[in-house]
Amino acid sequence: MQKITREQLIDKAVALLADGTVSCVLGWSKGEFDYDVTPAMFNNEEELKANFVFNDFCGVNFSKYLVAKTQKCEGKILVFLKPCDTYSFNQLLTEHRFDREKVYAVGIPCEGMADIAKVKEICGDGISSIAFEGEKMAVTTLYEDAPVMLAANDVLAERCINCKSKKCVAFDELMGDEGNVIDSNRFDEVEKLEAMTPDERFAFWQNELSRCIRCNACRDACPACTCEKCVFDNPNSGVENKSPANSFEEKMFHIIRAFHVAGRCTDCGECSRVCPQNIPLHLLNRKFIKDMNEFYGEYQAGAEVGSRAPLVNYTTEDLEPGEVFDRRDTDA
Amino acid sequence: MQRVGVFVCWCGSNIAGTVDVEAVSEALKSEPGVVFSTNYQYMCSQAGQDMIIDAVKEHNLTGIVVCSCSPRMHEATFRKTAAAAGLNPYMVEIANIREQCSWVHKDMLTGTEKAIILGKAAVAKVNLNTPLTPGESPVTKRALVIGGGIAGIQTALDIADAGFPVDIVEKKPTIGGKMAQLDKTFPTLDCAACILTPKMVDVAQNDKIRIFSYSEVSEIKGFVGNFDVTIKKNARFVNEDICTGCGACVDKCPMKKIPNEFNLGMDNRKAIYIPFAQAVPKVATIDPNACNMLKNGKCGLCAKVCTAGAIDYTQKDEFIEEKYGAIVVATGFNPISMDKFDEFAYNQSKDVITSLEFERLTNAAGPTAGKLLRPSDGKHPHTIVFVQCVGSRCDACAEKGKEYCSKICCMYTAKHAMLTRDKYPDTEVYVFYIDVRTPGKNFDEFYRRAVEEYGVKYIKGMVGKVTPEGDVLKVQASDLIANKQLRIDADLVVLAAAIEPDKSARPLATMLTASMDTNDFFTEAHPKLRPVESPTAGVFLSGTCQGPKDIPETVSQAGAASSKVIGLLAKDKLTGNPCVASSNELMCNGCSSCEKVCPYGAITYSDKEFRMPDRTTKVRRIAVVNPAVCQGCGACTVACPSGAMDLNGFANSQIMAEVDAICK
Amino acid sequence: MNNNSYLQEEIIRRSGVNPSKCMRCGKCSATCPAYDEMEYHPHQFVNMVESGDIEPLLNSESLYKCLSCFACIDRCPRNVEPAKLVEAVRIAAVRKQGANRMTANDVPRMIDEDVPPQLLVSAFRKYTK
Amino acid sequence: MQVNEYKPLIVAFCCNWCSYAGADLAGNNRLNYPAEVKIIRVPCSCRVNPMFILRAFQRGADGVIICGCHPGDCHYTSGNYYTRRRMAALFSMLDYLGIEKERTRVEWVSAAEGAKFAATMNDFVEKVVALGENKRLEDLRCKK
Amino acid sequence: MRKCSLDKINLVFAEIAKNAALYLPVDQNDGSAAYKKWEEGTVWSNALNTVRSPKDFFFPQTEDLMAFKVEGKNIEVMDTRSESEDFVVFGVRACDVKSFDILDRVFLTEPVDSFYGSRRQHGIIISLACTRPSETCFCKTFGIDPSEPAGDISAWKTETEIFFLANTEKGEELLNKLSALTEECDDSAVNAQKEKITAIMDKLPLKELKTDAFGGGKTNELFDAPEWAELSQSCLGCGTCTFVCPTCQCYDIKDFNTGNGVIRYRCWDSCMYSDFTKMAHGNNRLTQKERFRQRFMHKLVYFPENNDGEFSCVGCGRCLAKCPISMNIVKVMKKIGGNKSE
Repeated sequence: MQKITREQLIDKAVALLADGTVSCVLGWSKGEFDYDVTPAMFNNEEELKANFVFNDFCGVNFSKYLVAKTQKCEGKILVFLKPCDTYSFNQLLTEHRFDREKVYAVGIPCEGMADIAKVKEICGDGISSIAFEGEKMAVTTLYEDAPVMLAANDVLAERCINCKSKKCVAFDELMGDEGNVIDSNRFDEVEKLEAMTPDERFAFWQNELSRCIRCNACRDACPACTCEKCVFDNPNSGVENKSPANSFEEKMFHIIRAFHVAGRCTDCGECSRVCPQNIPLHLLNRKFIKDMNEFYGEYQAGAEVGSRAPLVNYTTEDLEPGEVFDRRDTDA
Repeated sequence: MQRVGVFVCWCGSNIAGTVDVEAVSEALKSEPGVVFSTNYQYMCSQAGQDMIIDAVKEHNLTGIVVCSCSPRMHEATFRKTAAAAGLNPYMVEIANIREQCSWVHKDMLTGTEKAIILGKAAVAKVNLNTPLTPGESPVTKRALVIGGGIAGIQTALDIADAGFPVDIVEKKPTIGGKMAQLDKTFPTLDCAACILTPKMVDVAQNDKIRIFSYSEVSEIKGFVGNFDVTIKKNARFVNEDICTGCGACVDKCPMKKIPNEFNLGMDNRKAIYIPFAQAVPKVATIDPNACNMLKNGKCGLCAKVCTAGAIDYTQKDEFIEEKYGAIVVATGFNPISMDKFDEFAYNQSKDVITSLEFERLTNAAGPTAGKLLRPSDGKHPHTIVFVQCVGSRCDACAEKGKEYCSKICCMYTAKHAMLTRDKYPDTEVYVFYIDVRTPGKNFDEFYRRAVEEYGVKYIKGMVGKVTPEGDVLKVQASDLIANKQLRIDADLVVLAAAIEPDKSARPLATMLTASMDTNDFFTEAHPKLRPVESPTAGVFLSGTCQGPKDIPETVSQAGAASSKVIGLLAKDKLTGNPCVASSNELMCNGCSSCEKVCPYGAITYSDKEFRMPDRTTKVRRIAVVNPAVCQGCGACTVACPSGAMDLNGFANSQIMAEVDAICK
Repeated sequence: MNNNSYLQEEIIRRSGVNPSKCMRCGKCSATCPAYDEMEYHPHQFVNMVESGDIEPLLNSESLYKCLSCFACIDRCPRNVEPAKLVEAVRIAAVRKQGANRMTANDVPRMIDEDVPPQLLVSAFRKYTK
Repeated sequence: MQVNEYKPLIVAFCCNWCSYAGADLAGNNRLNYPAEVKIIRVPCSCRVNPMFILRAFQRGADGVIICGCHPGDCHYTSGNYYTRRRMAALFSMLDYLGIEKERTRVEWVSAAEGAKFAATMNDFVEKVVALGENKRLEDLRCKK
Repeated sequence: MRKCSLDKINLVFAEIAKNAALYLPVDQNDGSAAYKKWEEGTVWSNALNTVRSPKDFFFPQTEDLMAFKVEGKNIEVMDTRSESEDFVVFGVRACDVKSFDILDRVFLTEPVDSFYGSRRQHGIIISLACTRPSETCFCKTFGIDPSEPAGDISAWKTETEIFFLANTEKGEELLNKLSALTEECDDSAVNAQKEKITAIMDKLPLKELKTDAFGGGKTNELFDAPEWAELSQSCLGCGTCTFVCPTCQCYDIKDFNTGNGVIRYRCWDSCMYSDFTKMAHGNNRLTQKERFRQRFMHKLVYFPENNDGEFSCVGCGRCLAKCPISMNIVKVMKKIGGNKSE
């Protein structure tokens, strides 16, 4: 469960609004249920007290919203950034996507966010309430009398299980302790796929990608996808398509999207979180990250502003494309 | 829709022998856009070209496809033909059905089939061609030379000779560079000052040349033909225009113990100083870190004795902005630091010196007035050990020296050894070498003379260790030929330190967006064919900033660079290659990916106000390509995820159309 | 594969040294404090391993003259690391059947108040299979 | 029998300055290579967008090869270094998706290496023929 | 009414699959359910519903309309129709069954969409009453009773048995074919089941959601409501809600150049997309606010206005579950309609 509380965040926001540091607050607004929070702008204490929430379902990465919101808002925007959001925040700054001066960033610690699908897997559908009680959450459903008590680890989202960093890398102010970059096992699943035969890998991805409905949620939620117009929406690009008409177009879209964000993807995991079909899209991005780490040295997009991503960089000693496979074959 | 004419060339039997040209021209007739298709024996002949011109007029063609030899052969020819017919020259596409078809395939059927496909691809591409006009930009007829050593001096003189104004920016108080510090020059042994100082005087007297000494380049903007440069003139606290260089101030200055940079710290100078007698400009400079007046306002002697009234303690750094058409980099070199080579005891004994220090020790204007005396005790050394390749030719992993050969050390060491034996025949001179490299006119002869006539002891091997013991230097070395370990008691050890580019080169390269190699030498546009040009248009390279060089090489490169500059400045306008990148500002989000991969710095950003669909306005950062700088490689087009960046003449849509046509 | 080239590969693999990086400057031999004791000098080790001439090295007393001071490693401009080659050849020699340079029986003879016990221990480790 | 009949479709992107000239030299020297190889001229290998490669596969190509100047010799000084990184990443990704890695290749061919160009194409075509038709990245609509 | 033991359900599936392709919800690796073609060994899912709606069977995401073959400068038009296969969709929930009424109003009124019409003719729907509605369910708001699903055949499931009732001729015919596997029964078990469902329905959190504020004729009142700005402020503009929606029916017609010709196909479009209904002069819904409003105004105002008061939402709750930022029709109805339930 989160260590930082809703009340602490509201107090912070109210104070910053009061002293004029910021003119509005980008935060989470409570929903119909206890888990469906929506990003929203709050303009005053009243709105904050009424609707602001912070709990284990506040997974949305706010960074991308800043691109549009800073253009619209007159004064400074207060934004609460979880560690993984700060990487996206930096990456967007690297790409000059918004004016840093228009944002007051408060870094907040994150204990990992919950995945409602996992909650439902354990407790069943028909959730009538979720209460946060200390280290546990109490889930009441329409079908059971007693609430089910869940520990955070039982329902942690995949991306949080493999959290790469609890350290806020960008902020004007930090609430709570400064965390550390974590030695995560985030590449394990990629390695598992790499260890398969090409036929198995093909079958795996064919099955996953065939579910794609091209709703574009992955793209539209991705903080790295901030093109004015996506090539896949642009009739003049030659690759535009609106639907996954066949298996080629499914692959085309996801390969090119992963390539376009390669070196810029901070591995925030929003793509997989928002996918209505639960396609593990992060495994594509992580493959690029893992490869580039191995080929060209460790690189974490968004770790610092202004860093040069591997694909817009080179050394004269880089390995040859053919050697990529030689290397792996000799490793095997 | 284009109206495309297809012209299939037989190239005598070169094409027609393996490709059924009639079938090709017939097949391409039905391609979309094609309104005319024919074949002819020699398309490139006058008759062939006339045929194209006539067809353009008769059929109102808007695009031309020539199926012929390689575009590397005749693309230019047919572009001219198109222009003669009143078409834009870039409305021509060539299908290479000779080198890449008829000459490599033996079978008529196969050849014809492939020729048709290549023709279709060319038609598909030309259908998407747009008329292109090369951009023009004016040329500022003034050159900037950065660095006032022999490379910069020679470049400036040659450019000025052609009638163009040149400015030299030199960070030291005088021009002259390293050559001014040398004693004699190999292989002729004439004195460096005797050949250099007249050139320095020429520079000073040339009314086309301005010297900004004690100055640095602080900002460079613009592009070939149109550079805007800011030069920072450091305050020297002496009015250059008034100072006569009489030296009265220097005589009176009480601050005497300032290490003299010109003599590499082997003697001292005053707080106000003129680096050496033949300095250009011959004006005094006050060292603000040493001058009492500047540090605490006490003294002011120099101002009192200066009859010209040139001393100005209130002088401030001055920023000068100037426009240039071309920039020559001549930033030169320095010997590397010996700090990492403990085994040679450089930091332990004054009698272990570098070769450049040796130059000063033997120079008549040096700290010993040309007498070879040990720095430690001023005694004449009887045994001298020269060590070559100190810090040169090192493995990159060793992280001590440089990987490259410094090129000049073999020759100057031979020179030093020879001169020593010549002047002091009682001196034992050992030279430890790994290889003696003497490729140059009269170079090997020179080296052999040192051995054969002057009795210099050349030993194949290396010094492993130098230990100062009392007033001798115990040198432990190997002799690989004799397979022995030697121990020599030396009086003086001279290290041929590797040379490296001046430290100012790296930030300068960044300002120029000129590329450098891992050793910080400037990269040339082409290692063989464009050795004096930087890949960044309008930036030229002279001297050791590009790689180790001796004086004659430096001077010839300076001449070459100047002729390139003259060639550029002689033009009133620059005509570019129209096949350059351009950014669609409606799609660009200003992410800077393209800028990062551009080898020429052709991409800049500007904030532009856009009207949004909901009638609000939004300021957005967008990429702008300078067509005069862009060379059209296309790296940016792939770095751009949105496809906002495209390449004229090789547009995404055109290449995809080719792919589609080929893969039908 | 003949024995020599097998040995050569083995020594190169074990030492992790690439002898072809050597530019024959001789600085290793110039710097070696045990030079005069050695039949084959450090630069010759490099050269001979590179040319596959291993047998003479295996049988040479030079193997036991190297002090492992690593001056050659430190000074080599090409990062060749001759001492590691000497070490690798020495291991190859010592690992042969009955080729232990030192046995436990030798140790008491060597005890001397000027010799630090540590030295004997490391020598024993180094010279014994 | 059918295997012998199978003619793959190969798209070769060649940079104008080295590899296209290398291909020309192969022609000058009458060095044979399969006619299934069709060359597209690009200014530099770094002009090759991954989208072109996927497009070629979509449209029925069985192999795509990119040829550029040797590293260090790029006419534009650094273009092929970017190609090298981009394609290493892309090819590795295609392999990760189970697409046969032999269908894609990057080869450095200088203007003097006509023989290398021909040999490279012969070898590449041979490898692709061994794989057979491209099924994993095909678009059936384009085969109708 | 006929019944059959759940032990024999695979025999029923096998019987149906003899004559037509049978599609039914199947559990997938990721824990969600999707319609899959039944074959021996396929296991019927217990999930409440599938992520994608059964709309896909009648109005697939992409559908070829025709093709042009181009040779040189000649063009030939080719028929690409493929919607003539008989099929049965099993396990359709009451809400999704209702969605076909809504789609029918769009596609089967003149001019009839023959592609959709033909698929409707060839398809048989076997519905299934709900047993465990989710908190996201609000079908009742639109007058749908999850215990009384329509369709060609209605079905109810208890712990051990499944009950069938044919509602149409097509359904009757199919049920007759199953007579060997089923037996006639009364409706007491079903009624008990219905009561259970009704009891749960009364506990659902969204039970109070009302449509009173919406319906035909409300355009002027609601169009400029200030709340649209706030509601749409976080919308990403993705198409998730529209693509999982059983009633969204917008499509785009596109040409695909195959190199040898053109395939003209239609594919789902989303009013959330910036190029939705883009015309020569540009787009008439300029910002995400307008696009967002379009979706809900269409479902709650324009559609009922043109369709006898019928709302084009069935309360299936898919968009509630799948919206990346959890903005949905319920929040819109409460905010705009002002009828906060609590």
